[in-house]
Amino acid sequence: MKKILVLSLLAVFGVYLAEVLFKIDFGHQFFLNGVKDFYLTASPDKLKVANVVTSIVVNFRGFDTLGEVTVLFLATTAMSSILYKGRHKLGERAVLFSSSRIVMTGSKLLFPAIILLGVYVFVHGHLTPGGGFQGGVIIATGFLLMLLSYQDYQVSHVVLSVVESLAGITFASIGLIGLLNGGTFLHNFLHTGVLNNLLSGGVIPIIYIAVGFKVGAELTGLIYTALNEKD
Amino acid sequence: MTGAAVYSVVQRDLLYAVIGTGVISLILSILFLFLQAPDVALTEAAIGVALTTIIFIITIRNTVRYEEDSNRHSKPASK
Amino acid sequence: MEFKLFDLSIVEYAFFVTSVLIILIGLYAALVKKTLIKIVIGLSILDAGINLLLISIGYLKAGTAPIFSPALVKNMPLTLENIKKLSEGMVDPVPQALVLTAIVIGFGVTAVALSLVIRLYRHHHTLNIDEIKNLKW
Amino acid sequence: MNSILEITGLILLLIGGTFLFLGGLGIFRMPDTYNRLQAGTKATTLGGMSVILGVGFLEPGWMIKALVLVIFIAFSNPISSHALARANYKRGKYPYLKGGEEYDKYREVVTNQKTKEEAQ
Amino acid sequence: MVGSPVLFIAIPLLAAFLIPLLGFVWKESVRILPGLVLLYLLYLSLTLMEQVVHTGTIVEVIAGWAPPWGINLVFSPLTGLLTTLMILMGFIIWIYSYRFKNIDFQEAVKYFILLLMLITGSVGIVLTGDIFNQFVFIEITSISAYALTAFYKGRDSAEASFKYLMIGSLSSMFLLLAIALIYSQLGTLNMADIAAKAHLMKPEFKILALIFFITGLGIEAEIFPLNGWAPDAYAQAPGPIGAAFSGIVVKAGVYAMIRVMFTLFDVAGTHQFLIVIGIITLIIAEMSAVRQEHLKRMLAYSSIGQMGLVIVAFGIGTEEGVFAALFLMLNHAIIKSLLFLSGSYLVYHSTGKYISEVDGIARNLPITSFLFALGSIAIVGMPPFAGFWSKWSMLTAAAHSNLILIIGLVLSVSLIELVYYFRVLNRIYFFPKKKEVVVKKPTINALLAMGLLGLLILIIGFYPDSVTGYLHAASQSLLDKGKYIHDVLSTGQLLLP
Repeated sequence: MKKILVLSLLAVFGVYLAEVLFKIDFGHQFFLNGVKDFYLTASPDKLKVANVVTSIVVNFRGFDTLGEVTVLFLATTAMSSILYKGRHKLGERAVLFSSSRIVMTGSKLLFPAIILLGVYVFVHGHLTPGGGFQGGVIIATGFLLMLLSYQDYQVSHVVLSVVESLAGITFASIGLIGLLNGGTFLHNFLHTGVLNNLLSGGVIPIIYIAVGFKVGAELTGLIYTALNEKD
Repeated sequence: MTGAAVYSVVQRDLLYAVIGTGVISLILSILFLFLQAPDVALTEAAIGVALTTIIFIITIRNTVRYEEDSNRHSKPASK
Repeated sequence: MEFKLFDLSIVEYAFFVTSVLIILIGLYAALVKKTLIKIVIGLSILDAGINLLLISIGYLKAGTAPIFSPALVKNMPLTLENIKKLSEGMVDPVPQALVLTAIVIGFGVTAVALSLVIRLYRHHHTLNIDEIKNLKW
Repeated sequence: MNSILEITGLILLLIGGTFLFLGGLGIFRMPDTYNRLQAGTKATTLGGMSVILGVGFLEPGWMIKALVLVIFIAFSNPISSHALARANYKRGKYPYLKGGEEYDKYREVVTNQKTKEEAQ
Repeated sequence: MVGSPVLFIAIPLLAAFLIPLLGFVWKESVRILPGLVLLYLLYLSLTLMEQVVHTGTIVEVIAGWAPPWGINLVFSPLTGLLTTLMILMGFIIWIYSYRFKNIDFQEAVKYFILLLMLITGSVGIVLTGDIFNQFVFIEITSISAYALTAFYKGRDSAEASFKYLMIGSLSSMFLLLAIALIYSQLGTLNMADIAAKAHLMKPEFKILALIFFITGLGIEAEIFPLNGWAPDAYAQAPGPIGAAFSGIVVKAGVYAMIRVMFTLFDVAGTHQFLIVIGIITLIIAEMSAVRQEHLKRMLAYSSIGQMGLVIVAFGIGTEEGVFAALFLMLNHAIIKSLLFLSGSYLVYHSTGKYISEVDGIARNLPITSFLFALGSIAIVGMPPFAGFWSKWSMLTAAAHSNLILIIGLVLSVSLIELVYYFRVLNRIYFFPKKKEVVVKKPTINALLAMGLLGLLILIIGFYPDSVTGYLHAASQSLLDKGKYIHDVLSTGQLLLP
């Protein structure tokens, strides 16, 4: 009964939504003077950042990114708060059987490569696709590989939270320095350099590197908390 | 993609359903690439395919695997 | 290359239709299903549908990715006119930035939801929503 | 169009495509997990490598990245399929014999080895 | 220059990132730092508020790009008033929970980070001038709210929290859909820009986006069909968090909804819609409140009912109506927080939190009971206290708009509130004490927090003029849509590097 009700409601909702969406001419710009033209010209012209998405994420709408990093930070905090079991330490990691030597050796060899790839992705965030979030996630998957293949692999909780806090403080204080320096929060106070150079874009690469470290540490902590959740 | 979505909703084995959501994310990231959004495709591939699936699998590991199992009351404590 | 197929209007709207379908499937799973993990799966499917919708709103036919890569700006001086000319052929970067944020936020919410699921299972030893009814639903 | 690099690249792409297709067919047609893994790993390792190398030849600027990717595939693909096969074995699924029943040859070998060691 | 509105977001974030680091050095700092931050922000908001009332709205630009392109924060009399209120409530809740039960160090770190972020997120919802940024802040607020609801392990808190999370994340999806629709039509995300261009939208898009916004924001604002989460979350969360929900989060939700309805779109019939939905919320919530056996659930339903009253007052639409609504919000935040804080001490050791367990508790907890009684009398609207003035202004507003129905409704609702609050007071003061009920004496800081709230009630009750000036400025700034658009869009030139 409830199913039929929900299904019919959903059908009405879907048809209405689709009908409204069909009024959008797919593949054509619908509005006349939106904000995107400004972003597309100002990013290479003023900020000297090749990847416009990066310049939107970090500079034009950098405040969103600050919020987003906070959301991840909160998710980690919330997860460890919800699963917190008291004064004793974390439980055992859930394993069916230990990994073979081939997997162990292989992941040991691959681990530095994955970390390097992650660092590459977030260092080149302003030039190529990718950036802090993607690089951070890649680093976290590297740690995930190690955690899955080595049963007794430990990630130091202290180091993780120190990295996380320092990266967050870097982001927020770059914003505050901008406030002192140029009058607005997150002001781009460094020289912007030349388009498509590694050292271009002023503070944008610095912020993205901080975001990369922060996201990597947070996601690693999140996976670590979840993996050790066996009572 | 719609097929994968239906599959992961209908499937009673939760592990398979989670793999279904991973497939959704994979197809989604390919679609993002077609729609000229490489940044988003990269993020979706990393977060949607790898991390979300892993977190779901860890949860299933800590709870039950089959949807039918959830009706059984006699299941002993997981300790 | 021009495919004849793409002149049909229904194929053009395939992205919208897919995203609406996926939103509906996700809503259905979140509202009707009784297993907690299924509900969370439904939420993440819903998230995927909305992300696809946002990106396809920003798509420009025959547009390029919004990146001024070295190959693209190779033989041009970077004057304002050149940049404007290049940028006309680019897809809208704003929805991409929004979706980037939305994906990460969705992941955070999913992680919190799943940790709540683990807590609930530890408490009740079941995932069925009908049996977790200490409070009035 | 007819420089030697491009021709090499195109040939490599062709080889890669063929092997990838064969690998996909193998996954579809083989009877059990081990055979499928075998098809899926060996064929796609070679196929993926040659596709990436072919792209590297076509666009010489990407050659270094392509080589790195080839090394990465050479590491990760066998390891992951090994892990899959091992997990499958530990779950108690054994390879099929010709008649269709499962038979655990590996355990026989291991026990033989153990008895030999004990005999010595 | 005293400071800029962006500090309201930046400093708490900095502090939240700093707390885990400081915890390694000096454990007590984890508890102290949030209070210092909130105290500083309280000072800042009071000074900025004084400035804004005299010189006009401050628009803070972020990253040096003027409003249609960059994100901006708007500190108008309205948003400033709400910010001040939220930070004040946050500070009092911090005082209350400074020595919060016997939680150990690890839990204290998480609790204070989450509390600080709850306040920051709500302040961000109010201050920001950009819809997507508002969405991000709503997510920050809700994730901290989920975690804080599930903070106690012993109760059914995980269930309440999961319920809240389900409804909350569905609502945020609707918000995202609304943002997508608006962006597809106007190509902008700035609120003032949207408001200026809203006539360019096709009507179907406008209506659908408005529906999505109402569904999305109605969750936080506790509107009628969407408030199923509220009683459970209030009842299961720790006491101060219940106060924070009703004093801070709900206010932010109501603000966001009113901003969307009053400024972004002007679709005909929104005022009538607000009145109708507010009345339904009000009646159902008050009826449920009478039937409740649990003290906290009763307070939660009463809180929902009050929000219904606020929405009705906004729906009147005149300046007097908005003034009454803001006054109601202010009073409700202060009084309901006092009720939650003192009420959680009244039922401190009981597991069920039943009303019947407070029998004769006044002999053991004289001060707490007195403060609870003060809050009850004030919220019902007895003449010399704070609640009276807000209800009075609402009645005059309704009378001037010839809405006789609303006058009758408000009076009858006050009667219902009188019934259920006096039922509790009767039990507290005149029933014999049950033997088995153990009482817990409130700690010094809790008493301090509750005393501050009681003092505020008395001050507003006897000198309502101390706040009405600000409230008038705030209600004018909400209704003057053209000035808002002008203030935001005319902010300076592009500040380029």
